[in-house]
Amino acid sequence: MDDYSLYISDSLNGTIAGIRGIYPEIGLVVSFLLVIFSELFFVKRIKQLPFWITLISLAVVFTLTIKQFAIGDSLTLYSGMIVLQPASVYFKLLFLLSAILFIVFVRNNQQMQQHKKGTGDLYAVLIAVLLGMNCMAMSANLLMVYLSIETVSIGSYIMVGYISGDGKQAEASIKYALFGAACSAIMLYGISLIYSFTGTLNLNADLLEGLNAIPVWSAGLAITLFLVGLGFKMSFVPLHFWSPDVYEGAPTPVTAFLTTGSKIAGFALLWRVLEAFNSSGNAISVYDFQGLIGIVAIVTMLFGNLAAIWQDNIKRMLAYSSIGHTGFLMMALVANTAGFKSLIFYLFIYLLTNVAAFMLVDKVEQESGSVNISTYLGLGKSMPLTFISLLIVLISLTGLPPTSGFVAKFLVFGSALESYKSSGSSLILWMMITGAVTTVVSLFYYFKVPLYAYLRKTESILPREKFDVKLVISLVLTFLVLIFGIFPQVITDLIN
Amino acid sequence: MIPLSNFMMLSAALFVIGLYAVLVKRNVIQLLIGIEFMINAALINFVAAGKSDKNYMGGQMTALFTIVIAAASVAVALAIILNVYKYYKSIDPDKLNKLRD
Amino acid sequence: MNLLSILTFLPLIAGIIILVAPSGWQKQFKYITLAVTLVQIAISGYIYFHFDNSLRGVDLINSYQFKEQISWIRLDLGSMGKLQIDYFLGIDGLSVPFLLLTSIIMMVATISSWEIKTNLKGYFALFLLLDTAIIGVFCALDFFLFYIFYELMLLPLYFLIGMWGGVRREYAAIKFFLYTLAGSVFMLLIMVGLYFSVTDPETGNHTFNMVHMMNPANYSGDSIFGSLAQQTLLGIPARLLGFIILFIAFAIKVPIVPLHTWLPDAHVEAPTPVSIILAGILLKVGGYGILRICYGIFPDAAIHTSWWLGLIGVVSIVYGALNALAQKDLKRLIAYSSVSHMGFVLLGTASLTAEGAAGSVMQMISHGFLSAMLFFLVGIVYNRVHDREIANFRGLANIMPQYTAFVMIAFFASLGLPGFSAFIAEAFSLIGAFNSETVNGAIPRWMAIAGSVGILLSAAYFLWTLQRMFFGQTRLMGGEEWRTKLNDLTMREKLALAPLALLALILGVFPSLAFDKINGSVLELIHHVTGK
Amino acid sequence: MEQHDIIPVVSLLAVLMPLLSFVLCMFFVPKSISGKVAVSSIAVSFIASCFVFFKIWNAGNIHIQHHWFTLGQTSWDVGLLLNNLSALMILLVSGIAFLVHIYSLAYMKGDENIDRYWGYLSLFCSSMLGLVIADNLLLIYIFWELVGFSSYLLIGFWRTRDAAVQANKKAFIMNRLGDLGFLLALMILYSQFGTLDIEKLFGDGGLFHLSQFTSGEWIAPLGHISYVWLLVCGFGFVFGALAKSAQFPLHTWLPDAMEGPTAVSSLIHAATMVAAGVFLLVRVSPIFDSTVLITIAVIGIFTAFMASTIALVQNDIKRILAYSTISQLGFMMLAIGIGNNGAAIFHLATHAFFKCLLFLCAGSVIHEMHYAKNKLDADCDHQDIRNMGGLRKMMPLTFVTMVIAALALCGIPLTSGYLSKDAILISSFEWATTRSFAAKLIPYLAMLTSWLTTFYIARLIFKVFYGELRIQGDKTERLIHEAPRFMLMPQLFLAVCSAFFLFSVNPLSYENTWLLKVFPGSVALERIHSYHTVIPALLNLFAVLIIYFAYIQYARKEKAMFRENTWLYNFALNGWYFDEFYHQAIVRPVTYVSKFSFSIDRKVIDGLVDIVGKSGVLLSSIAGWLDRKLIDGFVNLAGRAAAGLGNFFRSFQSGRIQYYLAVMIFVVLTFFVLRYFSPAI
Repeated sequence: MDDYSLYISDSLNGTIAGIRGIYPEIGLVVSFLLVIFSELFFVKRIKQLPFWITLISLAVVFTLTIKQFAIGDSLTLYSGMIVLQPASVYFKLLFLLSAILFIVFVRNNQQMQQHKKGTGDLYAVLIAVLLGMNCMAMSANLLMVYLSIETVSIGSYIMVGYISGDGKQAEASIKYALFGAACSAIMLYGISLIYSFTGTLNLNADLLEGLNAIPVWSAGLAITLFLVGLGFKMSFVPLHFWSPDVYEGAPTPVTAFLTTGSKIAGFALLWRVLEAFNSSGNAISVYDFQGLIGIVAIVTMLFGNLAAIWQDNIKRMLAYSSIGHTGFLMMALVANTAGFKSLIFYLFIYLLTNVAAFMLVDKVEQESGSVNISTYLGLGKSMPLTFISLLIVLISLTGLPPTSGFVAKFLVFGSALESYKSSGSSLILWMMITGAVTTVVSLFYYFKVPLYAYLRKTESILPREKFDVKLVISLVLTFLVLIFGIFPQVITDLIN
Repeated sequence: MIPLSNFMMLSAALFVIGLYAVLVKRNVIQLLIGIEFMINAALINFVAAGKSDKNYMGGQMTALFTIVIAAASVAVALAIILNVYKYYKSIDPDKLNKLRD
Repeated sequence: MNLLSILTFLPLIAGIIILVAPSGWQKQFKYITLAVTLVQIAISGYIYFHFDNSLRGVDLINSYQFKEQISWIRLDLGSMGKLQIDYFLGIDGLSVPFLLLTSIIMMVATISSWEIKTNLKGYFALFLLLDTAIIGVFCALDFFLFYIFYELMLLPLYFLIGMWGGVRREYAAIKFFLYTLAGSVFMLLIMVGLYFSVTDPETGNHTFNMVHMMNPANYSGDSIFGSLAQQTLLGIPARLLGFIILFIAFAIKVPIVPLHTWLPDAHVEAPTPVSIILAGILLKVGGYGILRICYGIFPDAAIHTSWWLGLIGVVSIVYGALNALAQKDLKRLIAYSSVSHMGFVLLGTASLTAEGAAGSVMQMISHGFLSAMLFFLVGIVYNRVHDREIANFRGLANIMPQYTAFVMIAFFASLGLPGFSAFIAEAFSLIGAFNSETVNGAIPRWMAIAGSVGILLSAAYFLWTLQRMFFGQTRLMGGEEWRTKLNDLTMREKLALAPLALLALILGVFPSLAFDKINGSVLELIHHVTGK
Repeated sequence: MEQHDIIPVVSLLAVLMPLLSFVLCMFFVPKSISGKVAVSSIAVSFIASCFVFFKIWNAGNIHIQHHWFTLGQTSWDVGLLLNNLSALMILLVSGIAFLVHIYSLAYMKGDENIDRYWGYLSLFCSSMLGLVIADNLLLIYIFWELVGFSSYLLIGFWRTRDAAVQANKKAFIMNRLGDLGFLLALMILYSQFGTLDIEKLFGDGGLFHLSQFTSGEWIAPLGHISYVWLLVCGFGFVFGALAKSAQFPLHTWLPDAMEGPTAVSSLIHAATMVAAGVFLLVRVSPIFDSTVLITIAVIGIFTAFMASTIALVQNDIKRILAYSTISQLGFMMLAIGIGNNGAAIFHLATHAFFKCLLFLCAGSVIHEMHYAKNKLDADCDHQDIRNMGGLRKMMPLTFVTMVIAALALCGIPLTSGYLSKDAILISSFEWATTRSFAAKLIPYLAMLTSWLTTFYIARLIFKVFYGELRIQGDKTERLIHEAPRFMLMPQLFLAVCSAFFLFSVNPLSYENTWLLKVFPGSVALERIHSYHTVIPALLNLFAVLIIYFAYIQYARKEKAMFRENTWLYNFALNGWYFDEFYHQAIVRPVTYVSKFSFSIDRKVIDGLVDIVGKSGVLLSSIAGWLDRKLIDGFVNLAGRAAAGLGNFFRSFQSGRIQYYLAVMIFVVLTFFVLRYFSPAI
């Protein structure tokens, strides 16, 4: 037994030393407890207390995360379980931003506020999911990867099924849960295979040697199965089936959070895995990640944009469009180091645009009760502000110049071209061409909204537009989307 | 002593059985059971491989965590199934297709 | 504050004022827009007459005039170096005539917008946004800025055609948008490729400055579009592929034959003022783009492909004219005649001779005035009786004599009657095309001969229409009711038509007014492309 | 201002006065005094051209230029070139125009849009005068088309008449076709010499003479191209001239152009505009080589012969004169073809006078017949000679002047026609002596044509002025009376001009006419004395016989020698079916091709684009119904185009969770197998 005593003291010292690196996570845990506590005892007296506590705690965590920039280059903690890099700090900031926007959205969402169970629990679950995402951004160990993915997934199953107002939400949550569970089971099996082949769980050099030693197809099988779990979070092509149904069924604020928060988490994890593999020796010999991502990106872009043409339900259309954007983003991943800045910029703009889009869609649904694009007849005139900002957001999603969407796409194209110059593989060329073609196709279904709202008239009386907080927030977001299009350096100087 | 590959064969067989159950069963709960089979297959692998990895006990630790998480996900899944039954009055996955293209 | 910036952003400010103004002011919007266009005419007139003809522009950066260069975006992209985008405006011989043309056509379009009755606030705001975008396209010398204005043109046009257009307006609007966007998205790829290949001599980091892109010294050795690297993309030499893609993007706007099918639909469905702008200026953006960007940045590829460009030009002329001959709807006939007349532009440009290129620029200016006049005339009849079928009218001359006089001026001017600007333009485009085989062997002689057939065909369809619609005994499809409605020109309409007719005449009799401004730049462009 | 500078200013005045009157008549001057404005302006320009003529004739050329615009390196100038040819033409054109203006005062009195008539007429005069004195070929081309445009306006003056509107469109398009040839020739010259200035090109020591023609190559200062292009350039000018002077392939527009007022026909389609073609050929004559000259001669004589056969059987008085003009122009072309430019210009001048006179007399006759028809309100065509007859007694003066003109046309001695026609015939005989047998045919054909001319003009005179008035209705009281004073004066003046003394002292030999001495022939013809006496004698002898024969035939009405409905008669009546041939051969196929190309445009290209771009707008409703059908199928066939592809992707979303998992695993496994076990990737 005594041979273990050597380790205990070391690992104890390691844990104590590691605390210094995970202040934001600790903050999240404390706020998680606070929210549950306030939900149980104080909600009778002050109805919105959980909301305010969550908001304040998120603000505190935000400042703690910004402090983390000071740690300089990467810092491995807890004997290789997690590693803290500036890249993961950026991702953490994006998660926090999407969480804050989610809370504000929930606060102004009629469906959520009228729910008899109240929204206190939702905030608690959100904080748990946020914690999981932070771990995803920092994980360096396969166990840590599995743990963080599972926390985020289980949390989001609950969020999707939170209201279960009608059959749709229940169906969405069951589909999400089953698909998610199956995928994580496959991923777990993949990890177990890797573990049994290499004997180690840490994403480092000796894992790679282990994989080199075994026959190439078995390493390939293990890694492919492992990537299935990852794909579920990012919902690229083979793993995308759940997203249209879940996004349509889930309550709009949750859909907004899923399309932005959990997708960015997926990218953060993929970035982490790629970075780990590439930095410790060349991973090409083991598994051709570039080729895989390239092909998957092309297919995802094509699928997302082409399928979206037929959609009449606005949320389903936005779901397909987010699949399309995933494909486009993977083009930035292919350019590995060069692409990081364009990846973060694109994610940030994608976050703002998507949340604004969902908020506006929710406002239209709330006031005119129409969810399908074909029922948007003539709303352009009766709800001018909403539809002008929705138009600008859609233009940004298409990627037309005055908006920041164009600058984002431009930077991704730039990084892809840069990687083409260094690697010269024609796959990247085909990716860029698909990117261009799908942008044109995307114009068509994004412009169905102004087509119905402005170009078509209707005789029925139309609702007046109510000026409320949600409209203000979406206007601010739209303004930001426009301003970052004209002065993008405000953001890019922050990322380095 | 029994070589590691035998264990891997066993876990692979268990994994495939679980996968079969997931794909074919007409009952959501049986589907969950299938998923549990797949997770257990992974557990076998972990524990079997963990024997050789002396110092970090990686395998055992992962197995413990996985059991806990599997329990959590099943709990959530069952709660959701309960909710689905309230509306669809059936738990046949093929019936749950209101949300489609 | 530089004149060009005022000229560009004045309409935008006015547009914002209109948006903010209470929607009760329906009548004032018209007058605000008219005032803006008049101010624009004053400014562009001032610029036109203070333009120094000796300065050549094109690829010599310091010989551009009214320049304004402010650093706009400085992104630090880590390993990819610093992204440098400047707000760089400037004009030379190629773009100065278009400024004046745009302001005049905008004024005429405003006058013709008196007929728009619904949702005036939205209409005039979009109208002014379009105005800003067009002026911006002609002044921008930074490729990124050019691209932003180029795309900004599409949005207002989509809504102008879509909301105020004819029966199939949605189909026409989305078709127009998809066509142009398809071309411009691939242009974006080339722009990115060019950006990474060119370094700014002063600051050393990558740049979008078009004029730097024109001189091969700025291309770094291993760059994609570097002339000495001879890189190939998908098997085709990179520079040639770049030229082809940029050419296709602008050819859609010109339009050339295979890519022209959006023009008749867009014109037929667009309201009169929009189709005036569409025909008067938008087609010229394509021609200007080919001259400034395709020929400026890829001169070597331009020489290789000049044979094909000439062929496309000839095909456009003949095919457009034949189609015009077969039309039953007057507006569609004029749309196809625009395709045919723009074929001359392409033929003249492909000839790479001084006469050819100057002829093509002159053709763009003269076609600008004449097609605006033609569409305005069609609009007059359409607003009165809501019908454009040629067969439904006969002997209009007897009931609308003044209208017939203007129609005859417009028809004879566009078919190239000497004394009007179209004759000078078409004659010199053809002379340049014919001459090019001796000068630089760019395009063979038979193309000039085939092109001249276009003049004959245009005479045929214009006169046939004149004879069917205007002469002979008066027999109208709508009978008496139409006869009462078809009253002669009002003062407003005459006010819009007279300047256009006068300008076509003045340019025809004194072409030096335009040629003096164009000559310097055209010679420099020819020298830049062919080295002669 | 010293002597030398006044002349160009005066000639410029001559050109610009009608232009001023065009502007005044069209826009500013009221209808009533527009006539006076037009006549006074043409009067001023006539006086000016007389002054210029007497100053320039045989006294050296004047050539002044002014900078018009610079294009690229070449600077284009606009200027005046006054040499013998232009002096003569400017005098001829303004003289005849002046007479026709006076004539029109009476002829067009009472027409409701008379101001437009005067405007168009003045525009025509100014552009014709401009054409004559322009100094570079581009300027000539500009005035050339303006002349065509004003003839378009004048032919279609009565625009309510459908025939007139068809005719002017046809005239303009045919002229435009000719202009293509002209433009092509310009292009060739410009690409070879870099300038279009006549003086620089063809003047003595001009650029054209520097070019050598060795081994099929045409080496010129700017470039060298194959010799063929010299022929093409020559034929280009010829093609332009053929269209304008209504020669063989492009002549069908002239008879239709008779729809315009007779005054217009007399000025434009008899004297001036149609002569422009001949003028151009003479202006650029150095460029023609032997093959081009031969073609001009052949076309000329063939047109002459064809037109005269058609004129034989026409019944409309104006159409007879139209075909006669075509025939006489054929003679001029023949003169140019055989190299005797002088004879061509001489015949042009004389023809201008007597043909204009013929038209004016015809105009008076029609004017009176029209007046009579209205009084009797008979519905017969007042231009058809079969309805006329016996006007000798009622319109004596017109009769006399018309007879003089007819004599001049036949070439009877003592008339100017005799001199110019003989000049052409004799020099054609002299030309033919050295040529091959086929070439010898031409002079004999020319002789035959002149006899045919004599016959049809005699037929016209006897049918119109002899026998009784054949108009329906009671012819008791005096219907027709002499033409008004304003119409008679020009007729008398022109009759005087048709006599011989205006051109040469000796009425019988053409050699010493003052006009011929100035124009050197391009091909030196040595003089064969015998021809000079035998041919005129032979010619006139037969001419008199034919006149007598016609007299018996038509004046005395014995027996109709020609049966009316023979095949040959109908063939000639319909103008050798050229009109129908052109309509079938050119007009219908062009409209067919254009309809075909439009259908391509709509079906193929648009269709193709739509299929590619068809992402939902048009197909959405149909595809929506199909889509619901497919949703339950497990395996969906590969979609159609982009819309179809979207459909295909979308149909995977069947909503069933197990189906999702199955497809997902299927895709992952296939990817894995393909990746590792197939040689493909």
